Amino acid sequence: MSDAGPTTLCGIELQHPIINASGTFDAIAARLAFGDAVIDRFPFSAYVSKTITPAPRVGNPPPRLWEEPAAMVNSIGLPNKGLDGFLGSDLPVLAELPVPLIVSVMATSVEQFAPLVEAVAARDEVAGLELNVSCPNVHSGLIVGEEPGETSALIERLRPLTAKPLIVKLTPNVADPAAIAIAAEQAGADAVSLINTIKAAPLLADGRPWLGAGSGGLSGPAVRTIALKQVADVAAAVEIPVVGMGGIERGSDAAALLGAGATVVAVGTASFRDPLAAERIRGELEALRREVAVPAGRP
Amino acid sequence: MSDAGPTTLCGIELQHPIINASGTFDAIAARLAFGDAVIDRFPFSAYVSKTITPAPRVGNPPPRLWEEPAAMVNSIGLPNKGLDGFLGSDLPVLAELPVPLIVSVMATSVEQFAPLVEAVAARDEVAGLELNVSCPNVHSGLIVGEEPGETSALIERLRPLTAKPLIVKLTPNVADPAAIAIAAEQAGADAVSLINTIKAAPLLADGRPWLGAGSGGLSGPAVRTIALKQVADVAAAVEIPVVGMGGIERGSDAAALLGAGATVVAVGTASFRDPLAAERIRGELEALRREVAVPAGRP
Amino acid sequence: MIAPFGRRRASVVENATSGGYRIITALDAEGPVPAAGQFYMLATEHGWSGDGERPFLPRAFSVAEATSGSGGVRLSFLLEDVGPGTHRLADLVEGEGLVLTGPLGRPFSMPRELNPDAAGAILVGGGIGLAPLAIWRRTLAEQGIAERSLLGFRDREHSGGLELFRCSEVRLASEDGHAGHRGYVTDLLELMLTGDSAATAAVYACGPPAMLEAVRALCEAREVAAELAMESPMACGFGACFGCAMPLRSGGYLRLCVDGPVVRAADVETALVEGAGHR
Amino acid sequence: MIAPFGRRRASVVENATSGGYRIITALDAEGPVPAAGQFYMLATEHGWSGDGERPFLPRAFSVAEATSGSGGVRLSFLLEDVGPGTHRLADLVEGEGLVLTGPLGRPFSMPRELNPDAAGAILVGGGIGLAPLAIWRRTLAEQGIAERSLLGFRDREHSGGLELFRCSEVRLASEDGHAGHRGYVTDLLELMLTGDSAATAAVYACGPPAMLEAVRALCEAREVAAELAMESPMACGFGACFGCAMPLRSGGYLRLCVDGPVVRAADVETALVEGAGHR
Ligand SMILES: Cc1cc2nc3c(=O)[nH]c(=O)nc-3n(C[C@H](O)[C@H](O)[C@H](O)COP(=O)(O)OP(=O)(O)OC[C@H]3O[C@@H](n4cnc5c(N)ncnc54)[C@H](O)[C@@H]3O)c2cc1C
Ligand SMILES: Cc1cc2nc3c(=O)[nH]c(=O)nc-3n(C[C@H](O)[C@H](O)[C@H](O)COP(=O)(O)OP(=O)(O)OC[C@H]3O[C@@H](n4cnc5c(N)ncnc54)[C@H](O)[C@@H]3O)c2cc1C
Ligand SMILES: Cc1cc2nc3c(=O)[nH]c(=O)nc-3n(C[C@H](O)[C@H](O)[C@H](O)COP(=O)(O)O)c2cc1C
Ligand SMILES: Cc1cc2nc3c(=O)[nH]c(=O)nc-3n(C[C@H](O)[C@H](O)[C@H](O)COP(=O)(O)O)c2cc1C
Ligand code: FES
Ligand code: FES
Repeated sequence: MSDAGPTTLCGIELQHPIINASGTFDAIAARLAFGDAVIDRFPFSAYVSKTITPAPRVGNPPPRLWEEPAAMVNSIGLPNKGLDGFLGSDLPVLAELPVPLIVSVMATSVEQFAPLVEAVAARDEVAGLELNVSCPNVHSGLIVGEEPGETSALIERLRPLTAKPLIVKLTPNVADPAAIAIAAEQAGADAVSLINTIKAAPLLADGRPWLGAGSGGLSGPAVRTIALKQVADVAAAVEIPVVGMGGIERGSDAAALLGAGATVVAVGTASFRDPLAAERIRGELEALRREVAVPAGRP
Repeated sequence: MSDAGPTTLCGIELQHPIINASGTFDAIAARLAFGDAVIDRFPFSAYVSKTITPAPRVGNPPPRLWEEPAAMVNSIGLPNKGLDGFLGSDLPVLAELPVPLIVSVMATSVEQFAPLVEAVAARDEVAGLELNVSCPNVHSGLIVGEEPGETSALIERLRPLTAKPLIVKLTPNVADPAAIAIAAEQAGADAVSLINTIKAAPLLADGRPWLGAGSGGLSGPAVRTIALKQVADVAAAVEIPVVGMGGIERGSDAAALLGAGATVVAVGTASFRDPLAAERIRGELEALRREVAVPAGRP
Repeated sequence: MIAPFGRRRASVVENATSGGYRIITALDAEGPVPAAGQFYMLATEHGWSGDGERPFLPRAFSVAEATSGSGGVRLSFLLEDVGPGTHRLADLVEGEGLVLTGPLGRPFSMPRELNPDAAGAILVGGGIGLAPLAIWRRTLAEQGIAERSLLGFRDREHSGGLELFRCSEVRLASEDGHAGHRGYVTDLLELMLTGDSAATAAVYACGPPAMLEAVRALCEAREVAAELAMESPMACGFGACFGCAMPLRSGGYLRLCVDGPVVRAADVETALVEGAGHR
Repeated sequence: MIAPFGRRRASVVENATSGGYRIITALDAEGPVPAAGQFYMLATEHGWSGDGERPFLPRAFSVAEATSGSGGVRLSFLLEDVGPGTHRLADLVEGEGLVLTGPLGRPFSMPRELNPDAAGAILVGGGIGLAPLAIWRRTLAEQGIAERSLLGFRDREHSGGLELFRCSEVRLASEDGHAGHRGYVTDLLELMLTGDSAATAAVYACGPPAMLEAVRALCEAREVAAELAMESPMACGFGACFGCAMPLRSGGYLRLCVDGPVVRAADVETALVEGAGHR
């Protein structure tokens, strides 16, 4: 297996190791803007949907964006059509993409998570699920992904519901991401993905928050070395594959993540600056492979 | 009290709210490089020493530095002369500075911390102490600053040893910095300071770590919005004053931290790019104050 | 008009001063001819990110003029220097690379689509908001559709781009009175919408939020069909980030980059949105 | 020589090509005249941080020539483009601002301080390492101290700065044989240190780590007093960050920016330090 060629992510066949980060590429909207070129030249080897919740969400009040040097802070608030809207109108269109489909899902309680996972996993168009656990448990009030106990409890409950790969998306806002990853692995997760955005709050000179939601999450090249550290720690702690992301902007960044033990690399914020950033990054990764012997990502 | 004029930090009188971040300005070395101008034009209203440990430390093997967009990663490893070396050779020289002296200290157990704090606090030249708790407890193996319990246990033990201000330096590598700050406050801390550097690891294209120590800490403008978020959360959770820092590069950054509830602002990485960055930042803060009504930091 | 997938390099052929603004013209070899109201995400090929700080993301700009000829499409953008991104773009020199993605977004609709009885088009522009109206009035003129332009400016510093309205019927207003009617451009619109003229009107507006809101309210009161070309912070410009939320009257938000930037005035709750648009 | 506190702006008066290198000359109105072996932390006034990425921190450069005259001190730096910072500096044009802090660090010591019996100075330079030796040989010449320069280069691309050694006794070596002796400059040094000449020698070397290490080992073997001008990553240049650690023979590390960059060869364990110096 070469780190720039075909690979597999817990059973899902991928043409190359570059996928998109959830919520950073809307294939349906991109097709409206760029036409069928999006299909013919799809830059990702798998498509990860924006996070879907049981009920529709309109998202956070504007402003939702702030720019920082080599970074951005967003407080989008997971706007989405909800489970029914997604299955009814989006899924059929996403099924036309030339790559496997991974659906990101999130809910605020096990009771809400279970039917969501079941309904999504039941669809043949869906190759795997990413569980966004950076959410509060309405019962305990704790952020699931910040607590090993909460995380394993959730995964243990969801694991029996489907044979399809369950990828747990880890939050970087913890002292020890590896501990959460181990909890997810022991509870039956097929893979983990990281990093999600880092809690941040742009404030004006008078201390007032700029974002409509008050605070948000930092992403982009500025978080790259934080992602490399967390991915390396997690990959060293678990046997299951790791989807690495966070500030990937160049082929050398992707190579470093693969070298750190990631099986697949996800491109997020870079796609905002260039819709075809992932294609460029993959090209740079291949070129790099010819120069230095970049170690292959773990299958 | 104006946010660009005189202020006080738990009893320590300061001419203005800009101090240095520990380990980012060596007043003794600066005096060798720049002469007495360092004294005559000292840019900080208090001087915070590099962290002192009970025994001397040589620090980490090189390379110790990595550069990122609008940021840097360091793995210095707290080189210092140890308690005796500091008291004997550095303290007398630092006493000549025109501002109050705050000494940063760190140890890996309560048993080691106590005599260190006592010895440093006993010196008249010392106005206050900053407790660097981003260190492992050799007994529990836990990083003190990452656990509310470990933090309060340590502070409770150290609090009775001196009447001088104890400032607890918080680590940003936790899910909820406010919880640690509350623990420190309840255990008797006079103030908290944050953020320390964020765990990060620059890796080469083959996955090998660049830094001699394997990983290090991220600082600079790239972490600014993370610092703003954590300082705002902490200032909202505790009554004791907050020393805010993290990526402060411009007067508007300092104003935002003060607006978020910080009493004083510490400048770190910015001083590497310009030894007089703090003076410029203070000037920009004053100018800003004349424009917008920047809220005063909490006394 | 659909955009080529990915970014491409256009080369700057002119950077001219126009009052308080600049007009940057670049030659886009590949790109299609944009429709009036569409925009591009722009960045400079080099030095995008002055002095270690911003800009990081590309910036959105309405196309103000587009003429296809040998070598490709000549795209002109009217630009006001308000921050690091526009500042760097304003520094562009001939031959430099302008990195662009586009044309993007929903263009203006024909007057008859807005109002079956439309006699023509009334264009209302404020400040830098002249940009999309300039190419729109050209398009209308080419199609022989009557159009009148009402253009307003705060003061001399915040005005420019008038040359883009050559040989069209223009009425001016300025808050400082340096040109035309002393006051708001919406005063001119109000006069124009009196009596039954409202019934045959189709209004197209672009400008600062306060002006757009005045136009929106006026058109709502007079039951005049109108389209507004709006602004909001944008990270991507092609629907990927959901950052460009604009409150909908029907509740929820639309994504201004794909559902706009031209929106039906009746669809939006208000043109005054936190953090969106020019002063 | 003590540096003014803080950064200041010098203006670039020349940017010349010199073989594979560049010689940037700037006029420093305030600054003192540096001592040979000292360095400056440099950044450009604008565009420091190309395209949103690095450089972020200033970069260290040995001063290669310094002449005070009307308007201040003319400082020249010999520069090899190896990455984003040197790349941006290599682009400097006349009149642009060069932001500098310095002179910083410990300069070369006089031959007699190194070796009481020193007959003169032997300067050994490799590649870009010629920089500090150029100003050093001038200083020595002005003081009437005999000096011979042995200069080595990898190949044509990695050579330059020879004009800085005008009217001095120079012997060349090049690995590709394009100039002088085909081989290493340390071969020339070895010949020069044969017999009792070693007893009266004082060696000053600057160049890539491999060359410095060869010089260090040779001088150790022949018991010749030597000073090495070394490199390491530097964030601040004035002792603030402790990032420029150089392993000491006595154990521990020195801070190269304040305890160096010129160090006694006998004090360092090795000149081969991870992440430090040119290829
Ligand atoms: C569809 C569309 C079309 C447009 N057409 C034109 C046009 O034709 N001509 C034209 O001149 N402009 C146009 N604009 C506006 C233009 O995109 C902005 O002026 C530009 O993005 C400003 O970037 P800047 O870096 O210069 O300024 P910024 O610093 O980004 O400032 C712009 C505004 O953003 C806010 N802001 C300040 N700091 C930050 C930060 N760190 N992160 C996020 N926001 C911040 C402030 O409110 C500030 O006033 C258009 C915008 C849109 C959405
Ligand atoms: C005292 C002193 C004097 C010097 N004098 C001269 C001189 O006279 N002339 C001259 O040309 N040079 C001189 N140098 C070297 C010069 O400072 C470096 O070449 C320069 O800093 C390189 O910066 P850059 O951005 O161009 O390259 P960088 O990208 O910084 O690359 C330089 C080296 O740093 C490493 N590196 C790569 N990426 C990173 C990263 N992200 N963060 C940290 N390190 C990285 C690699 O090993 C690379 O080869 C001197 C250095 C010192 C310490
Ligand atoms: C605008 C934006 C929206 C995002 N939406 C989601 C989301 O819906 N679900 C999710 O799991 N992560 C989401 N993320 C996080 C990304 O998937 C990714 O983890 C993070 O941005 C780090 O990668 P990057 O630095 O390459 O962007 C979002 C990030 C951004 C910038
Ligand atoms: C090179 C370097 C050395 C540091 N050394 C210390 C230290 O000895 N003790 C400490 O508490 N913090 C230390 N810090 C952390 C800073 O005090 C500060 O918390 C952090 O750098 C964030 O501020 P900044 O972004 O302005 O640099 C160090 C930071 C840097 C960059
Ligand atoms: S700007 Fe990204 S979705 Fe509109
Ligand atoms: S470079 Fe900062 S201490 Fe030497």
